[in-house]
Amino acid sequence: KTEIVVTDNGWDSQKLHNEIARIIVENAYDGYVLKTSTASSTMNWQAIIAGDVDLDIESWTDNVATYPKDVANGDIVDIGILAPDSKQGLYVPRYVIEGDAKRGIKPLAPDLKTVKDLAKYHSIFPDDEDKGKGRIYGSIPGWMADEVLYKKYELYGLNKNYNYARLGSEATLFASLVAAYNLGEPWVGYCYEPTWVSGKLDIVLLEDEPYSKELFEKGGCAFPSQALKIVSSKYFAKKAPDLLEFFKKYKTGSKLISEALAYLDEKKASHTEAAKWLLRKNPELLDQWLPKERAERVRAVL
Amino acid sequence: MINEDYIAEARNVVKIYGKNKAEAAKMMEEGLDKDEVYRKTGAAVALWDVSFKVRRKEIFVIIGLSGSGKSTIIRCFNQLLKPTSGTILFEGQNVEKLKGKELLSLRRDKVSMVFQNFGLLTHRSVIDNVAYGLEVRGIPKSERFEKAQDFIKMVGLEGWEDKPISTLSGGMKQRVGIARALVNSPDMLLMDEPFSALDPLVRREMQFELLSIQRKLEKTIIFITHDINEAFKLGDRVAIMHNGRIIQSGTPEEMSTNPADDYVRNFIEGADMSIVLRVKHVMFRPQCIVRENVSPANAVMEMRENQVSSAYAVGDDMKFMGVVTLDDAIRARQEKLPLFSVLTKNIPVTGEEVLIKDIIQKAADARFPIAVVGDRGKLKGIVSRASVLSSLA
Amino acid sequence: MINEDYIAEARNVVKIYGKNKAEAAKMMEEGLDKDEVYRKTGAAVALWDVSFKVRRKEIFVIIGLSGSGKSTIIRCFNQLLKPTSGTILFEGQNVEKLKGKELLSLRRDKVSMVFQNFGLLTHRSVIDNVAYGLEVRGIPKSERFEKAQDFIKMVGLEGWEDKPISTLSGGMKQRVGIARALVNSPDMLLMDEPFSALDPLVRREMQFELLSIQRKLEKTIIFITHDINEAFKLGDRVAIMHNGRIIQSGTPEEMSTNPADDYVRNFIEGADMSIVLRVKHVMFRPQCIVRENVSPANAVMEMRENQVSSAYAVGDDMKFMGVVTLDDAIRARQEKLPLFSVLTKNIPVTGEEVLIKDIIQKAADARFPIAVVGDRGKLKGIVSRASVLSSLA
Amino acid sequence: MEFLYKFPESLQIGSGEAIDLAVKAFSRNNRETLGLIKSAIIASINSINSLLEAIPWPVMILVVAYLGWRVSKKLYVGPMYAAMLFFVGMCGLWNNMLETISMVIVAVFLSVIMGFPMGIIVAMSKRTSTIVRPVLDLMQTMPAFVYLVPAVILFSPGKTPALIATTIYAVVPMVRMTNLGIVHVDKEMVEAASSFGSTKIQLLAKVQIPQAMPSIMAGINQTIMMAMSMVVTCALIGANGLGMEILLATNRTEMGKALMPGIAIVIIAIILDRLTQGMVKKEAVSE
Amino acid sequence: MEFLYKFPESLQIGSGEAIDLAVKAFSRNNRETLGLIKSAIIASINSINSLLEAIPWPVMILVVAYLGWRVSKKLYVGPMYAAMLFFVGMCGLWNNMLETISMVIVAVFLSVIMGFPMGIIVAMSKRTSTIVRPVLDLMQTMPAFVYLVPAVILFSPGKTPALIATTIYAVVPMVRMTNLGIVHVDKEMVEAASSFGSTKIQLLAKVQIPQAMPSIMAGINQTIMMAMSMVVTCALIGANGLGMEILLATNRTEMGKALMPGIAIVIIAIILDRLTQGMVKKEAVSE
Ligand SMILES: Nc1ncnc2c1ncn2[C@@H]1O[C@H](COP(=O)(O)OP(=O)(O)OP(=O)(O)O)[C@@H](O)[C@H]1O
Ligand SMILES: Nc1ncnc2c1ncn2[C@@H]1O[C@H](COP(=O)(O)OP(=O)(O)OP(=O)(O)O)[C@@H](O)[C@H]1O
Ligand SMILES: [Mg+2]
Ligand SMILES: [Mg+2]
Repeated sequence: KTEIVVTDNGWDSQKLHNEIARIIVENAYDGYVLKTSTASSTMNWQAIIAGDVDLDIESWTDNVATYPKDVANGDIVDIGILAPDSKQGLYVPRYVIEGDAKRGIKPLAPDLKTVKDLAKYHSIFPDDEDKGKGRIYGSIPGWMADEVLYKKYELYGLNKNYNYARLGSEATLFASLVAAYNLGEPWVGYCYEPTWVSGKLDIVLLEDEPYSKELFEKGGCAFPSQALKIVSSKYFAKKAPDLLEFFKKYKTGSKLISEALAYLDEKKASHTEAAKWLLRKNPELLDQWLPKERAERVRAVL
Repeated sequence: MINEDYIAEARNVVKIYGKNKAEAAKMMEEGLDKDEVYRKTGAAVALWDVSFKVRRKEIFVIIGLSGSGKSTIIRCFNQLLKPTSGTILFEGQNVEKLKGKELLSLRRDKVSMVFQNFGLLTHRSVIDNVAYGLEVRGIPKSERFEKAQDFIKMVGLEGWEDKPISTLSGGMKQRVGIARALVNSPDMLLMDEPFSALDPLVRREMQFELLSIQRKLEKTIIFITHDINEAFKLGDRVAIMHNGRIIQSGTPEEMSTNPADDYVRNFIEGADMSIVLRVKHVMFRPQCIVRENVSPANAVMEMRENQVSSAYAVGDDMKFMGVVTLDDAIRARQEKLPLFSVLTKNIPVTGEEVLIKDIIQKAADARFPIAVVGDRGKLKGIVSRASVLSSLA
Repeated sequence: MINEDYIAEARNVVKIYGKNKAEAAKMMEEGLDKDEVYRKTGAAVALWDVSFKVRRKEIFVIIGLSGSGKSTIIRCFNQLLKPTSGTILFEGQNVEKLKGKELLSLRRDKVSMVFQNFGLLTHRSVIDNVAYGLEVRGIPKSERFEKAQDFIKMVGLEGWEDKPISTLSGGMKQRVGIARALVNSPDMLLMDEPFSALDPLVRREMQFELLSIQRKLEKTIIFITHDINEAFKLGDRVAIMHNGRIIQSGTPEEMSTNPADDYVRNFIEGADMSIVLRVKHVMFRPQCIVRENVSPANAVMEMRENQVSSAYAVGDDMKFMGVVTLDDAIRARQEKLPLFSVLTKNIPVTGEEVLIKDIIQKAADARFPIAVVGDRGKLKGIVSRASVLSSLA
Repeated sequence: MEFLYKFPESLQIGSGEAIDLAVKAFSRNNRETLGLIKSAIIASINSINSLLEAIPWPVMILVVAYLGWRVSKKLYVGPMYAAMLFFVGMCGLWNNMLETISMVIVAVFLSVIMGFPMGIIVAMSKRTSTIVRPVLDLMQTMPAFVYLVPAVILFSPGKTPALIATTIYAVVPMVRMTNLGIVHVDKEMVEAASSFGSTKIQLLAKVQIPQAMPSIMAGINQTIMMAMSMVVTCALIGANGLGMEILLATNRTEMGKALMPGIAIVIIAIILDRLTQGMVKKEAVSE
Repeated sequence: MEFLYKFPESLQIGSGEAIDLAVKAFSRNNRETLGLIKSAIIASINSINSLLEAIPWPVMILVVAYLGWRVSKKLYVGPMYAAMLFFVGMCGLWNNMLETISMVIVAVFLSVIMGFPMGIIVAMSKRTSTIVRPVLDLMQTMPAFVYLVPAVILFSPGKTPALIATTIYAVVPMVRMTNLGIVHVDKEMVEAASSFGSTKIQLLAKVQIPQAMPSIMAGINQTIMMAMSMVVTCALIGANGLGMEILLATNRTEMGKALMPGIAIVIIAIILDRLTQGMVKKEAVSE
């Protein structure tokens, strides 16, 4: 059987997407098995370029600095758009704005709506390591989002009263959010949806100027609603032309995934179970992605 | 007239290493041998029922072969080792009962030790080693260095004060250990083979120094050696240990006149070999022998070739005739005299079976090595003064 | 008759440690002292212009104090050290020129060494140490163990074959080193203070063994010691080293009769102290003295308290009268005789200034220690046989 | 027979959520204490950092070169160290280097002042040592990732959890080597010193510690190496400096750019190591 | 005066893109060689893994318990090891553990067979040692992150680059300790052995190596510890096993869940260490 290797960069939504894909690839088609390559996103990206890994089903291409170059060189092939509507930007826990009566937290910044508003509130996001200034948690060093955010931080004059704190990994970035949430303390920093954090914690995306291409480069506007892409190595099309057709049509959405992730978290279910649950709950998806007869083969195993 | 003032005492001291101590002790009581006990229980009996008293101001020597327990018993006196049973008394006090400060004060002021393997602090200079005992007593640097200096001088290490220990030869290290113990001016000195690494010249000097210090400052000394000569030379009283027991103790005189058993006798022989060795054991072939009837020129050549200055002359059948010196042979050659006319004839002779003790005087007096002759005056060999005397060591 | 067959030779050997070797050599040539050279250049001259020849089948002994260069010269013979200049010949071949296999074969078959500090392989058992030389020659296990076994027996370590080295006492370790060198049955043995850690009993035995092996198997031996007695006892010829030079060499006889200089004389004194020591140096106070006119009962009590079996009797003014034994005193008490009637009177006496050599015979013959008397027969002390003999060591 | 090759699921235990809750609760209940610790650590690192930043770079290079020469007594060492530091500057990493150094200095300092007495205590009793040895194994092999999250939850991201993680890792060789050194001090020497009436403290100060010095120095060397090897991990929880530069470059797969801070880390490690080794050696001799 | 406090930008050098290009070119030009290396490494790890998986878990627990008892001669050790392994199974980490162990075994094996002769060579000549020492410092402090990307580019993610990174890190203590051990063999002993005509090889095999055994064993211990401490880093480049479990849990800030594989790693480290130490000790004695 032909092995199809997909990336597993460690986050839940991608795992879920991989499992959905596995159910389909292994049941609707003959002669394929799906394997995952578990590693950090950077490492997997290199592996796709080298041809050792075939696909990244949920690729946050906007965060890959070399993405445009790699596509231009032909090292990476865009196959399709998995979800058009994922969001990223600066988030705060909802209780910072609205308070939380149950936990006895008073609203600290009731008027905080936009990124620009942050300038006024630096004292409620204090940086322990530099008294008197506030702290904004940036994105992951090396991601595009981080470069843009940092420009924004300078452009909006936040650098006067804030320090821009970078954490080296998502794990620690999320841990800092969880830590603050646990204490009911204010926190402002980068996050994205869909992810298990946004599913689990009640956080609010701060508004910004509407997206425009020129402004965005300088950090002057909101992140576009990002498209999560499916990308492949340059060898994939030859290796599995029939699968290519499926992956071109494979599409989910932020809402769908968030639901499934919530199910995953509440039921302590495995990703496979969550994938099956999602396909059962939304039977129309299979028809959108697959020819009828193949879709039936999948339904048979759900 | 009799000095019955005891400063220290060991009372039925037993020291057993390993497990099964109780069992081992029982077997020993039943009269089993130490080695047997070891084989059966795995416990090593280092000391068994050792008792002795040390008089104030005496040198008490403990001798015995390697492994007989000498180091073990001496270590009990300053509590470096705790006896398995039995008591050690110092000034009437049970040393084992001393606690904290009392023990520190015993070690700081009353008892100092010289270690068999030196036990020097290799990271310190000579003077810092010697002054160590004073340092732990909190004596200020200038004062302790001054005192240490005196004793460094005494052991002949002047000029080496600031040298690191690693640059010293074995003998020098041992002397540092001696100075370190003396500088504390303790009431009692424990010396574990303190002179073993010294060459004979220095050793004699150190023995002399020790004796004069002891007489002058009236110290009590427990002294360990495996050299019976040293024991008899230094000891007011001597105890012989064997397999963890004391076999006999007494003055050197008593010991040599009334050895308690064969083991002791054998040991003492070491000091007095002249009564067991015979001439045949120490004689050797003369370097150069000439026939009485060769020409003097011939004799001269022979001696020159052998690089000796005298030759033993023999007649027919190797009959010993006398000694000819190089000078005499040369004279004979010049004056054309026959060789036999210049022979020195009054050479003492002896027989192969004669006891060494009976020729000591002869050998000591003789100008030439004594000739050893067999029946019909046949030259068997010669015995030099050196070989006689060295056989006694 | 004269054996002129040389097996090994040192020719003008110089060994300098440290930098500035050339400079140091120049200074030495100018006649400066070794210590001075060290102070000026920092180079330590361990050997300077050492030349000697070793005859086949002789025991050639090198003596000298610590640091005189003995170990350094002996190490040149098997190329453990390379001389700074000069040549070492073995069987007429320049040892330094030997390469690879030739050097291995020299070390494996021709020359074996006993090390001053034993140099045993602590991770191996006794027999594996002894068999090491055979092992590196590729001799199969059973054969080499058999041979090793013989020599282990010879040095008296039977039963210890499988013990680890760490459980041996110093003397036993040394004997392992000796067995290891002998098992190779080399033509020449280099022995660096091989007997220094042995106690006197074992030492005498080992000396005897060495002599008999040497005579039987006709080995050549270079033997280092700092004990002049041992040197004279074992050596066919002896060389004395001092400060890296050979001061004198010759037969023991020549050496003791014609010492080259004061240093040698001083060294040899070590073997023959009887000509320098006087009675006052070795005498001691008698353990028990009784007045001639006390009652026998009193004398008995005195002796019992001192735990001795004889007492020295004195008259007025401490005039020496004789010796009374315990038995005689008891007899006198029973028979109600006065004490003086049971005195043993033919006790040899001597004076304080008398040379030891003149009383050796007396002391060796005497039943009781000799009495030392001053003017008007005053008892000054006593001299026991043991103390006389031990003073000679 | 399947069950022989798969550990039965029925025997498996839960996911340890209790621990998560406990950590979180602990963090809520001890905010002030944790805050105090945090500010102390941050203050110390920052003060060293400001100190280092107050030194003009040419002065720092000269000082290091001088110390290198003093300590090694070799002429080429001074210029070599200067060149190495200059290279770090040329890579544009001077200030990152200062940040990393201040962090490492505090971690090494803490490791030494905690590890040294711990090593001594462990050496004093065999029982302590049987307990402590597996704990050291744990500290050395428990992946930093496991306690990074709790550290972040307790101390929030930044230098504090970074320092704690580094110290946990770097203290181990100090304890091990101090222990080893003291345990192996010649028994004869200890005995001799005792026989002259040394108290336990005197024995330690005058005999055991001086004798254990080579081993203790090897401990300091390994402590520095371990602290340096944690620099990137620290960057993961928000400690700036060279580690962050490496993460930045790595996430962009810029190998050449990652190599430069990597080399800077090696340079710092080597210089720090050689200087401390030299100074300790000197002190040990002069004492 | 600003320029005194900021390293001048004019002196700074480029970003080292040349290196990136070189690595990529190398990777393209040597695909086959690299592929061979890769398959060899993967085959060896996998074969050990299948071997381990072929052992029923109760058997493995019993074997380890037996070995533990044999090696330590203490009765409680066997049940203790069994309980520890059982705990790993109870955490649901049995197969992850096997994967990690096969990886670590290969890494430790490679480290030992490379580090041991390297340590010997370094000990033989002083000049080699002055060159090798900074290289070892480099291998120990150069953050794995720096060479992870090149390793992935050359070998693609998975066990191969993980093994290489682990080996680079773990080989260092083996070299250091072997060197240390051999250098410190008693000079007298070496001299004595030479005097009986030992060849260099005989000297090594019969004297120096046996004498250096305690130090070599400490090297093996540290090699195991270092290899275990790289497990999580390896997971970053795609080596499955316990490290991956930690990453997964950490990414979701599940501390309790991360702790379990963390403990499993410690358990493996301790058991591996104690067993190898015991076996080496025995062999050294029996030899
Ligand atoms: N720690 C120990 N464990 C077991 N046995 C010991 C220990 N220390 C000493 N022994 C044993 O005790 C006995 C006496 O040893 P000790 O050191 O007192 O001998 P020694 O008379 O001083 O010998 P030497 O002349 O060699 O110094 C020896 O048989 C030795 O094997
Ligand atoms: N490696 C070395 N470096 C410098 N000097 C040395 C070295 N080895 C020996 N020496 C010096 O060479 C001289 C001779 O040493 P050697 O070991 O030959 O003396 P020795 O006669 O054997 O003394 P001992 O009786 O103590 O064994 C000594 O002064 C010593 O200090
Ligand atoms: Mg002893
Ligand atoms: Mg010597």
